[in-house]
Amino acid sequence: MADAYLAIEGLTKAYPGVVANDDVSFDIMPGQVHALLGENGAGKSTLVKMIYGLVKPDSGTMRVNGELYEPATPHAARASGVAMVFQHFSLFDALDVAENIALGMDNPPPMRELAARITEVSHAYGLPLDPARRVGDLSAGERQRVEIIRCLLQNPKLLIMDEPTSVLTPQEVDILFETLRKLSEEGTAILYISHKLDEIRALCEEATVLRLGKVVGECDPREKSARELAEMMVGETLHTPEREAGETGEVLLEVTKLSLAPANQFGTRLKEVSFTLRAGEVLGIAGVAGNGQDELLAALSGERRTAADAVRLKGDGIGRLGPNARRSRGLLAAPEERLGHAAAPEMSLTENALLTGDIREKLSKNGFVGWKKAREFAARVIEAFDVRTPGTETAAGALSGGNLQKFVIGREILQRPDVFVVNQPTWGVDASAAAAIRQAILDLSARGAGVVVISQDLDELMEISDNFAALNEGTLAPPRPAKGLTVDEIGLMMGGAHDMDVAHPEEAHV
Amino acid sequence: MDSINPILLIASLMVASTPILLAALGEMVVEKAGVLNLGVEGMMITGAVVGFAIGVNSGSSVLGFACAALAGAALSMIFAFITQVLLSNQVATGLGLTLFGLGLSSLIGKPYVGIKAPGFAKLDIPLLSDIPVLGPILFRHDPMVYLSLLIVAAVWYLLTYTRAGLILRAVGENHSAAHALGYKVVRVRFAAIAFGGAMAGLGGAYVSLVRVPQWVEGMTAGAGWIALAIVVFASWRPWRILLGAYLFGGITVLQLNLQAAGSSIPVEYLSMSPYLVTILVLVIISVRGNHGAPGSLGRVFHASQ
Amino acid sequence: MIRLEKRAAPSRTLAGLTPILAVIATMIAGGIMFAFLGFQPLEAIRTIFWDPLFDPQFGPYSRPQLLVKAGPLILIATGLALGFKAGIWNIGAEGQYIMGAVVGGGVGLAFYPSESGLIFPLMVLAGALGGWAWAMIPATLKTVFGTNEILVSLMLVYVAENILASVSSGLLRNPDGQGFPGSRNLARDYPAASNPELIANTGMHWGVVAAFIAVIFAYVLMTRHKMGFAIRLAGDAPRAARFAGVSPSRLILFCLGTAGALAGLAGLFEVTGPAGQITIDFNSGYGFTAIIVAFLGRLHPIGILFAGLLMALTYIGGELAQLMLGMPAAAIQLFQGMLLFFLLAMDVFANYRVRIGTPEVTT
Amino acid sequence: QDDPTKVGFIYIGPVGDGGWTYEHDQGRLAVEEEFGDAVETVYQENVPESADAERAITQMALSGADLIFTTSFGYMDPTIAVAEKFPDVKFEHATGYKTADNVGVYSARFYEGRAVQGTIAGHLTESNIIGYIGSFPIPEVIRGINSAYIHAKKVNPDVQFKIVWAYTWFDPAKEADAAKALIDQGADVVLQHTDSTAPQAAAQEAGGVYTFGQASDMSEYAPMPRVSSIIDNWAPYYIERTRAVMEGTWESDNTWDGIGAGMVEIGEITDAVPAEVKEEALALVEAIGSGEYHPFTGPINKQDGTPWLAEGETADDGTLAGMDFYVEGIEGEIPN
Ligand SMILES: Nc1ncnc2c1ncn2[C@@H]1O[C@H](COP(=O)(O)OP(=O)(O)OP(=O)(O)O)[C@@H](O)[C@H]1O
Ligand SMILES: Nc1ncnc2c1ncn2[C@@H]1O[C@H](COP(=O)(O)OP(=O)(O)OP(=O)(O)O)[C@@H](O)[C@H]1O
Ligand SMILES: [Mg+2]
Ligand SMILES: [Mg+2]
Repeated sequence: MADAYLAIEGLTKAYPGVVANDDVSFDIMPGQVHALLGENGAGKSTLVKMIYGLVKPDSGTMRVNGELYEPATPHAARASGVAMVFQHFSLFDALDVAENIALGMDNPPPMRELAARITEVSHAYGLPLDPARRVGDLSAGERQRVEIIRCLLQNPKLLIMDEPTSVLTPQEVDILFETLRKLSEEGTAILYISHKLDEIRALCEEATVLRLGKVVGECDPREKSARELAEMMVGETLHTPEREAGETGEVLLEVTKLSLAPANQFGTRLKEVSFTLRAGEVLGIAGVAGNGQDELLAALSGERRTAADAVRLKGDGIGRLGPNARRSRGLLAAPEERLGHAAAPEMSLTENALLTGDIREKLSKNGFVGWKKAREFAARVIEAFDVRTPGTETAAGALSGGNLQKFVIGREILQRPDVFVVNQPTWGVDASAAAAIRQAILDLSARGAGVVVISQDLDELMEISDNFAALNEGTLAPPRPAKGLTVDEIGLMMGGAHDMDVAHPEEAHV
Repeated sequence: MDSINPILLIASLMVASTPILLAALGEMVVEKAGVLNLGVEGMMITGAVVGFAIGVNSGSSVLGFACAALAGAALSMIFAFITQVLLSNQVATGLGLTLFGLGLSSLIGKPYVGIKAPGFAKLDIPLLSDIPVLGPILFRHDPMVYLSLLIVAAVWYLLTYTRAGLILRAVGENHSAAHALGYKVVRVRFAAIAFGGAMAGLGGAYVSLVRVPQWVEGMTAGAGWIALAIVVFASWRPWRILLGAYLFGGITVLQLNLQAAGSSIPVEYLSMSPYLVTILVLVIISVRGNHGAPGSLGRVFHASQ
Repeated sequence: MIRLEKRAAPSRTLAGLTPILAVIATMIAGGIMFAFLGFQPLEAIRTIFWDPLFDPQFGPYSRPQLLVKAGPLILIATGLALGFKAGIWNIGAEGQYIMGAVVGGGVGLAFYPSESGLIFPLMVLAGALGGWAWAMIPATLKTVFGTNEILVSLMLVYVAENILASVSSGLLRNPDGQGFPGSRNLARDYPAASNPELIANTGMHWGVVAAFIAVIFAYVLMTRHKMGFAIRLAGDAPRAARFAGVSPSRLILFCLGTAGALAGLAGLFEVTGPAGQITIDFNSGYGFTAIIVAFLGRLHPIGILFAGLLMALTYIGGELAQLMLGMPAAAIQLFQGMLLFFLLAMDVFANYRVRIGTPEVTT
Repeated sequence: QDDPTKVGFIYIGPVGDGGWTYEHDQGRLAVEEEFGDAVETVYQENVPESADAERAITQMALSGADLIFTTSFGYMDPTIAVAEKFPDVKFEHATGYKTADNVGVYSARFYEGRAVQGTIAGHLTESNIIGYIGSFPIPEVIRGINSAYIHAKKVNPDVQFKIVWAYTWFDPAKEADAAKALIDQGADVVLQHTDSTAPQAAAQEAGGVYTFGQASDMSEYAPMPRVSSIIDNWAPYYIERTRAVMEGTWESDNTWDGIGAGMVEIGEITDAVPAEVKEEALALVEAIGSGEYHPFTGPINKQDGTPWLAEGETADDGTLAGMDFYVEGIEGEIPN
């Protein structure tokens, strides 16, 4: 097709032991919103990094408007009109918004002028930003805006977005989509990566599906169901988690007026959080990242101490106890950050099994570690949760994100918790792995445990929770039964659109 | 106890502080770029010997200073190569650099022992230097004292207001993000490390050409370590570096003046006071919350391709 | 194009091999340097690495001296490595070493001229306590205020040196010493306080015994004990350590305290044995050299054992090179610096794969 | 036997320190010059006064040295220990007091030179403030302070001493700071008992301040600020003892020589000193050298006013060797 904005032809990139992109070809038209779909590790990020000049292809060509396009650096890519919002933030906490944006531009105007333009453009697109604020102090949604405005200021011809919505409220997603549609009307092509298939269906007019680095299909996502799309990605039939509506039992966990100062200068303060959790109940806590989720998990896991009675487990005040004392009483947790928090990257899976399994699995005696027992425990987790790894002595950092997540969740669930608190159980995990993890959570609650699931993925929460609450700037809205809640109601519980205006297309002239 | 003349005290503390001021400024820029180079002492002493040798041979202190800066920068490139290209541990490599610099300098310095340094004229600005009080404090120093103050201002301006400074800070704050945006992390760091080396070299040369002035083995006597302490103490801010260096130099000079003035405080306490005060200030700063350390400080950066 | 690819886990074979490669590379580079300085390279290398061990004239004396020199280095480095593993940077071991000697020696001198057999054990205890207490200053400041331990421990070295100068010309000065600074000679003139050679001509004294015990203790701690696991965990992922229930404060107190106590012990054994007395500069920089030994030994107890011996060899060989070849002390210092550089540079091979060219496509 | 006699030296500092170790090394070179191929000298520098000292001395003995000079006080016990193991090797220990059959000691009466300095300083000072940089509060240094003070006071009753303890023998930066502090405090003459030339440079920069070379001549700062110096001249002693070993006549002794024997030399008194002062100083050198005058001759009281030496009485070597008090008139306390 001669009129494609970007034509990709036979692009290949190999990493040791894996071909991340294998002879990938497709076109993006001007003004087209093009989805890139695929399981974790399918090669989506690698592909867009090549387009953005961060990774050099081994072979294959790219053409922009028919001209050969071989960006050596992101600068070159930006010069050709390509802009990118990264899967992981590329922001600098200690710098202010204007400085962060200036860093993403090749010829930024003087700071004062830039600040004015940031204010102007961000309002025009309904994503208001104060250029003088330190990025570390912003909420996740606001940080996302910084990345987007950084791209918009460059008048891109192609905007790449690698999983941009995982940290936004539904209202924020709406505003973002509004913005993207408007851009597309103005002729900007958009390459959009997301695991949220409903979003893809709502937004995109064309989708390219990758599996194991190869293009396995193209379609118009508006014409497919989410399930069909997922099955294209996975190449097999999907299993939906099942749950039997069981009876909930006695109160296991009682949180009363839990307040907590932020751990660091960029943290969020918890304000009088209260809820109860019963045996057999799954409590879903929704909220955009950065609204106190990390703090709530830390206060429940015992990493942060509180007043003794702020957290009561089976009637006992445990607010002053540390993580291991809580584990021995049956309260287990799995934090959001897999590498570096839930697991130590350079350590083997055996050592990572010991990390939380020591107490309940009795892996040590008189302070001395029983490595054989630890290895056996790790092997059981790997077996039970289908963790794909060469063995128990593999370093955690060598596992793919999804496999490590299965290991981390499995490690806790196999310890038969009475109460299980988990933050973002399936963040960035592909559909089949996510289904397995959700099923495990449901099975756990069916066996009479109480589970607190903190997540940004509303579909997930709707699917598995009995009760539903939302965390917004450290305050928890009172839990309500999940059944019958609409997405709009939930969005409002989560803090709505966080002072954003809906874009007014006629005003937006960048 | 006789009185201590504050004017003379300030004037002499400015001279006593200049070597650590220069070295600390350089190290601050290095750390702002996210690199912890503990080899300051080794680079200073190398600067001291090279500056002295060139100064003696050419008769020009200015040339001596220039070559000292080059020598410090050259030595720092060993560190840069091992830590940035071969990705080694920065703490250990920095310590190795100090060891290496001490050995190297005494080898180079053998023929220069006992030789007098070439002169280095003071500015002594005619009318201004006669102003009472301010004259001796502000207008009767050698050019390096003024240059060091100028560099403080320049570093501050550069880091705060220029694009180069912004990129440097970005690299030190979050090297992965800087890399993702297309900045050459390793290249920026090489430049910062070279600047740090040059400044340490200048500081060393100031000791051998102005402050002492002669060449003797090991003559920097721990000044490099003090410079490192001052960077933390200053929370990575240029003007506070100036304050820290002058404070440390001031206490060093003051304790000797107190001794000379016959103070009744025991000598041992006086002579350990600069270190005790440094610890005290470090504690006070950390109580207030020790913010300002660059996010990527001391971490290995490896861009996987 | 040459690229580095991070290995999922460091290669154990290479981690073991690189020190040997580093020594060889240092010999080559050092040889070139020696040639530059006008020495016969092979002769210089032989004098440094061979003569202390096998020369008929020096060997019998130097071999045991290796232990004497390596003992304190190993003892201190073993303690330091615990902290370094956990990301706790105590670079003030020199001060802890001095304070161990001063406190331990001081306790002994207070009982002079007692002949009780309890004196020496008491001194050992006091020495460990002295070093421990000195290390507790940065540890406490770090846990309570979050003060940077690198700088505090370093500043305390200077303070300890001042204290040493003060007590050796004051409080602990030998009353029969004609007013010169320096304590009584504990090794020669005070048998109850002396730390003699245990087996004649082996260089083995209590300090060396302590060093070996420390190595074994550290090895077991790091590989078998939960505390060792906590240390490694905190070094690899501090947040994961907190999640695992490791208290950072306890870890800081433990690591700094242990390192301080071991350094204090080293100081005590040194002033009661090889050095003999507390003098203004009995501390010949062992505390700093031990940092290098710790890294040369890759922070592993067994590695430190070998690194300590290797470092001792270059010191003693260096002294012989000075004596026999007239090589300046500075050349040896440069040589040791090179050794560390080469080892660090070679680390890259253990942690990364070096690839040349673009990777081939495998499916 | 044709083997050259091997003479070894153990140094505390680098031979490049320009002071104490440097002068000992000059002595070594003088030995080489004197005997040519008949001797071989070896040295080891930067030997700490710790366990390393004993090893360095032992290795030197093992390498076949016939005579070993250990040139710092802290080598005393190690020297004795090694000497026990090598009865056929002769040892000479500088500034100590322990001897054995094969261990002799030697030291210099620097206080004789200090008397000359004190005399010149007393005349030269206009502010009547004389600064003194002390290294460590040990008898040798205290002797020097007392000797200088007594003679300065003799020619200038208003003179006052300001003393700074540097706690180092050799740290140029610290010495420079100490000199500057003294000058800031009004001293126009600075005496030093530390070994670097940093104080000379500081005085030169300040202008109008007089100094004296220490350990070596420091003549590069003549004629001003350095107006004279005390030079350690070990060469004659080293040559003599080496010859004794070569001829087989060496015996353990306890040498404490001063100006008379040439071990302490007074460096040239420059023209910055008025002629009559120079004459008076030279006369003092002559009187001390010939033995007709002892710098510590009574009446002298201790600092607290108690009598020490009666009229005409001279100090005995025992008291001098362990001197730990100031004489009357000096202000301040000796740090313990
Ligand atoms: N910088 C790197 N160097 C070497 N290997 C890497 C690097 N980054 C990622 N990998 C490899 O990529 C794999 C995991 O990558 P990543 O964390 O992006 O997960 P993923 O491919 O997205 O999988 P998942 O679906 O499980 O999230 C691991 O096998 C890891 O070895
Ligand atoms: N730097 C790297 N070194 C080695 N292998 C890598 C590297 N980066 C990615 N890979 C591998 O390439 C494959 C594709 O990774 P990529 O990050 O492109 O996946 P993705 O589709 O973006 O996954 P996700 O949905 O989790 O973001 C993965 O299997 C990963 O193991
Ligand atoms: Mg992923
Ligand atoms: Mg991706």
